[in-house]
Amino acid sequence: MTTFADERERLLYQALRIRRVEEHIARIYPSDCIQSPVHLSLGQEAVAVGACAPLRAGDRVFGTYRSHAFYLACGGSLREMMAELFGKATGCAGGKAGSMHLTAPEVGFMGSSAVVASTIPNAVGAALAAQRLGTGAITLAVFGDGATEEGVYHESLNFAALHRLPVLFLCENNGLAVHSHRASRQSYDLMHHARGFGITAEHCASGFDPMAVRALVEMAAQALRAGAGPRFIECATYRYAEHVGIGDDHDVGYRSPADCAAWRAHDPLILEAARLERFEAAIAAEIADAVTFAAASPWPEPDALLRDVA
Amino acid sequence: MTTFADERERLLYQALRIRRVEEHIARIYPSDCIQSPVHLSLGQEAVAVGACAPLRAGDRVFGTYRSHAFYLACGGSLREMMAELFGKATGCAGGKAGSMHLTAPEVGFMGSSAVVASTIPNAVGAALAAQRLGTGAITLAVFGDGATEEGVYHESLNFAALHRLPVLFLCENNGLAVHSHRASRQSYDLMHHARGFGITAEHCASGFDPMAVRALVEMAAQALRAGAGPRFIECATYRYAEHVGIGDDHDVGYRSPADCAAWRAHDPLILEAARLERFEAAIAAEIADAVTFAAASPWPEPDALLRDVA
Amino acid sequence: MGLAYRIEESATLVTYRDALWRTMHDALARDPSVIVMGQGVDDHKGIFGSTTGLATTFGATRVFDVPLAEDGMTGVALGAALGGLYPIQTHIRCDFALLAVNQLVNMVAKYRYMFGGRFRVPMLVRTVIGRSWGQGAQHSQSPQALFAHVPGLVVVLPSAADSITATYDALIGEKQVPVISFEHRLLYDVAFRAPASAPEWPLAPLGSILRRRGRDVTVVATSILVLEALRAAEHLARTAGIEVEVIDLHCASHPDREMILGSVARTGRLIVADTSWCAYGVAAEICRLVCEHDPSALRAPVTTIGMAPAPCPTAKTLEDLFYPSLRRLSDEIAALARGTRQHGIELPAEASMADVYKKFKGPF
Amino acid sequence: MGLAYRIEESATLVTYRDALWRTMHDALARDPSVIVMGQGVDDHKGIFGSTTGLATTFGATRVFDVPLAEDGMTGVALGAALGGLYPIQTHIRCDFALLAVNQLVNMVAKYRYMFGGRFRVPMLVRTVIGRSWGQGAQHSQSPQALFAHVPGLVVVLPSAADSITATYDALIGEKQVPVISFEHRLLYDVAFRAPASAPEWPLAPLGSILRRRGRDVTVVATSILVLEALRAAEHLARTAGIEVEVIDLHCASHPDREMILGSVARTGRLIVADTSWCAYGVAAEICRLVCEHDPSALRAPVTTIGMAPAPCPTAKTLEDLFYPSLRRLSDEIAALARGTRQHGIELPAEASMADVYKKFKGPF
Ligand SMILES: Cc1ncc(C[n+]2csc(CCOP(=O)(O)OP(=O)(O)O)c2C)c(N)n1
Ligand SMILES: Cc1ncc(C[n+]2csc(CCOP(=O)(O)OP(=O)(O)O)c2C)c(N)n1
Ligand SMILES: [Mg+2]
Ligand SMILES: [Mg+2]
Repeated sequence: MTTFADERERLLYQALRIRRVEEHIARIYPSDCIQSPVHLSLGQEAVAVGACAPLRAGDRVFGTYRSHAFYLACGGSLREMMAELFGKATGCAGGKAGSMHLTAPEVGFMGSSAVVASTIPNAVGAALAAQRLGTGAITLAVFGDGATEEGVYHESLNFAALHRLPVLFLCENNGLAVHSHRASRQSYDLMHHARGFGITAEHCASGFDPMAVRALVEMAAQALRAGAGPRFIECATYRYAEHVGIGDDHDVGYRSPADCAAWRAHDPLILEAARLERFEAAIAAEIADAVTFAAASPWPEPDALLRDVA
Repeated sequence: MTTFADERERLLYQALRIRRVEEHIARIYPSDCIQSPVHLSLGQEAVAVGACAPLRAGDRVFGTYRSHAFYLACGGSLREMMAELFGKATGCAGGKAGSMHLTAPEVGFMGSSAVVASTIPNAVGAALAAQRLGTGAITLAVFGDGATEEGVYHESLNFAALHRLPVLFLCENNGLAVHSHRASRQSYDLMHHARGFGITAEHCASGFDPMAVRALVEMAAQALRAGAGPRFIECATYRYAEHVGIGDDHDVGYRSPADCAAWRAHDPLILEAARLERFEAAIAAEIADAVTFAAASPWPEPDALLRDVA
Repeated sequence: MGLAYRIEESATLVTYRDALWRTMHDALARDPSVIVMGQGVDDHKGIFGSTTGLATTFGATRVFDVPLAEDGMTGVALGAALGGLYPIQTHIRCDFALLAVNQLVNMVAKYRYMFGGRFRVPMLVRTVIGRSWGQGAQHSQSPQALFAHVPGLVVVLPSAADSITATYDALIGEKQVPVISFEHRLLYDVAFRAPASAPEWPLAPLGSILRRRGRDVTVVATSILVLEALRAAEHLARTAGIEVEVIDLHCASHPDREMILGSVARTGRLIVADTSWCAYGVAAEICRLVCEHDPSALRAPVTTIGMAPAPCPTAKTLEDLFYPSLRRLSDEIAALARGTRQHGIELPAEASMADVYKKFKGPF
Repeated sequence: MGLAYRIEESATLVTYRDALWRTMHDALARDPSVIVMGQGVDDHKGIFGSTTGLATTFGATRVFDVPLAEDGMTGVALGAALGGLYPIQTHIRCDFALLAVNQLVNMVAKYRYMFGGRFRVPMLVRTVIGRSWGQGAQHSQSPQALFAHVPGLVVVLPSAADSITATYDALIGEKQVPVISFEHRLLYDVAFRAPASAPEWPLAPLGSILRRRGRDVTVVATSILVLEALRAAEHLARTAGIEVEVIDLHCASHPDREMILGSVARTGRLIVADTSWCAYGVAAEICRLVCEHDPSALRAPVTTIGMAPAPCPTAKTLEDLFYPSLRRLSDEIAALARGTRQHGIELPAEASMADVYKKFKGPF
């Protein structure tokens, strides 16, 4: 077992692990061993590890197509994730999900959808179940800034607030939906909008800092467990890679390399690289193991095609 | 031509006319000459006549299944409306629309939908067309309080605000969706919510007063024509009849007769009955004429069944 | 087999509405994880009487009104199902389920498969087909084909009290699959002879149901058209000795192929009568089953009966042309059985279907 | 007739993408009321290259990005159409059109009829069928049947550059009907031999298209499966002398009955190959047309080919089983033509369709 000086180091380690996993995915992607689109969270890892840290057994998380980070932060198996990306029978969904539909219900990661905003009401529903069944569990709805434009977001906030459901709406605001900036898509302020439903909203400007995210989520989780009704947290963050795929697209004109540089200047995984160096070898070994596992795993049997339909 | 002492009297006359039309509909409804559900605006007439008063030729209105009042306030033909309710070929839609889908494009009444909130984005689109084509026209999106719960409302406000479209969102807030009170459906304040999109919002507490509604809409219309972006007006109002149908349902428990009495105590059509008496005969004659017209009109020919499909 | 229908009033009969209310009540009573959610489920009208009083009996946390937000509420139901509840969601018109197609098709239908079988989605979406009178284009549709096209959903159209009881009870008990049901508004007031005991329900809750045996013509029908087919069959048996076999499709997503193909093999003559449009609908699907199996079984072209290929108009005169009728059905069966449109068989005199079934009067 | 396909690279050929870009460009240039709206239409990728640069040429008021709000934006497009614009709306995956089913089915399809013909709804919704690789359950659907079931919508599936040009140009010119189009992602890079002149397009823009004449088997195909059918036909003609007639359905809502029924009457053997599920899909609908007309024309059961009855899995091995393939199509045609599965005809060796068509590599 890896040991950590403190909680911050533990979270940085987790973030680093996610980054290295995704960097490795990018590295092997050209070989076509992963035959599925990948939406990388490079730059956004701290949000996931900070947000999942305060969760307990029984709590649930619903994610998006960009969920490598949350899947791993929840404790999803790296081997099963890699095997899933490879389309193998040993994948977390037996090779039917690919990168966009990761799931690990055994650790509360309930699934992720490639249709933007679609899991938000699902998270609200899971919170309804928890409330009605009195489990004491809370649910995290994770989504991007673009997702808030969908009507179902409005419907979800309203219902959650009406029933004071234990759901935390967590927005990863990277300022972009594919190549569109928020200003060309949104006429509202995210926090002000959420507050309009009577939902307490907080902003985390330093989404690069897992401890900052953790602190806000911890507070919110306490309120949720106390039955105080839904919460909203907006985390500023930054996506280093292109929207989908492994490239860097700072040269195509829709965003500037300067913005990227500014974010990197805050990024603890870069700034504290020396201190984190001691974890690198173990992480690399773990990744190598997962890739080996995935590569060596069998393809799904043909009869899986019609299994679990209805 | 009827002449009026002033604009207020003109509007009261219009409201009275609408009321008498709907009362007549209620009277003849049991005979089954109208074979279509009717959602009466009894009690809500002042909103329609006040809101339509400042409109000009070329402006457009999109309504709901509860649109007798707006159809008539826009200047839609009473004969064609009655014939439409009777399912006759001379109806405003040739007998294909019934009460829920009234239309009179010749006076800017663009249509009405039985699917709650569905015409709201249509109104925004018509405003987009007016803006892009530079017609100077404005568009009214009319909807009830319940409609604001639908996701498409959120999407419509956002898009209209983003593009500063000349659309007025006009909410007839009767506090009810069928038998549900707002508190059991909405966690937000309507005006505060609209303002969250940067939309100027006004409230009209005296929705029984056509001049009050008129004044707010007039102001909003000026701003819209000046290109100041969309506006929102919430008009408090009260529905006297049951949600659908001709009955009064104050006895079934979901609302109290006292509320109704309170509203009636403000209703100028009741308070000023004596003064408005002089219009009654002409209105009655006009209604009788429309009913005669409708009754005497032919049914649609069978070949209308497959006409105008696509 | 041949569970009989009676359109009459009697205390010993069970109405469609009563069957609905009973299944809702019993599910709530039996299983604490069951919730009923929908616009107006807790009001005095209670979804045409099918949920009346249940909020009082079982409490507002289990039977509750929802905002106007069909897509969101379907997503909530799915999430609740994943979280351990059994949600029953209602739409007072099935047309409103069209606002929830994203959740139903992209999420509910796929949640189990897409995640490699790691989840189950036990839920029931109850929707009402809106024919009564003057409902118009948006309150009259019957979109079973849209949902049955998509693997992962179970699509049922109960035609009678017995099919509601058997299907809903079994499904809500089993809790494994997402079901969307299309209940017909005009059936709510119809009283059906109750099966004397449970074992009289002879079939799997998701199969098709052989409602009447006959050697001359096979009619595969859905929803209220099952009743119309049975009425036509009785008329034609009585007046012309034509024996019609009536198959109640019941489960549009999982039709009983053997039953249908076996019947067509025997009669050689097929009519499909569905509550929706024929194109890409039940009519098309049944033709596919026959064509893939053995089209030579058909001794004549198939007759398909459904809504006219247009949106629904409101005028009564057009509406009566728009919807299939007993008269039209009888005429088509007679023509197919006799091999000529000049069959000379007297047709049942009838007013429109709405008049026949509508005990209620007035708006909805 | 028989406009030939070539899957090759050459400057004299027209790609599907180029045809799309050209129709978009020309529509904007020709008619100031045309607008193009959709997520990403103005970005550097421009809907897989079909709108690239148009925002610069025609300005941001005519070609613009929209928020993520499919239902709302469809409603906006409808309103804009009523207000005098001709909106072209894009969805980079047709699966996202499922969020707009309310506007498309309840409003767009009905606006003209429901108001007695007092409005027209001139608009085009362009959507992309998402097969490439590992797209999974929600980026791989092909819901033409859902929309073709509903009267009032025109549903097209262009299989080639010529069908895009003819259809889009004519529709955007005529401006009368709401159209939803399903473009296939894998076709974007395919180059088609351009018709030498306009008159070579022999058919109504909404008809079906006879792509190849043949006496032995009729294949009715949609979208990319038209190309697969043509490849299979060439292979079988060359290796076994089997002559396949290939009908490009093109317009799912308005199939050319005469063409299809005439062909089946001649060949007596029918295969339907569609990009979606067979149940309640194109396969079913074509069977309906035949069954209603003259099932005795069929000398053998119909073969239907489509997606496996499941959501789409991502693993390549499963995906290749999930989608119809050239090999499977060839095998089925051969079996039908020879009347036995042991037809002994050599099948084309092939990698999966994605490999064949995919010049692009990587994510989408
Ligand atoms: C309903 C829907 N519309 C459009 C898309 C295409 N799309 C995929 S990701 C995306 C951007 C979403 O942005 P955001 O929610 O901010 O998430 P991010 O990618 O930035 O993490 C879009 C438009 C989709 N997948 N689903
Ligand atoms: C999308 C949709 N959901 C539900 C309904 C059923 N329904 C008809 S009217 C209505 C209430 C609407 O309330 P509101 O918008 O306040 O308008 P009001 O009837 O009070 O004028 C409902 C729920 C519908 N027609 N459409
Ligand atoms: Mg974003
Ligand atoms: Mg209201």
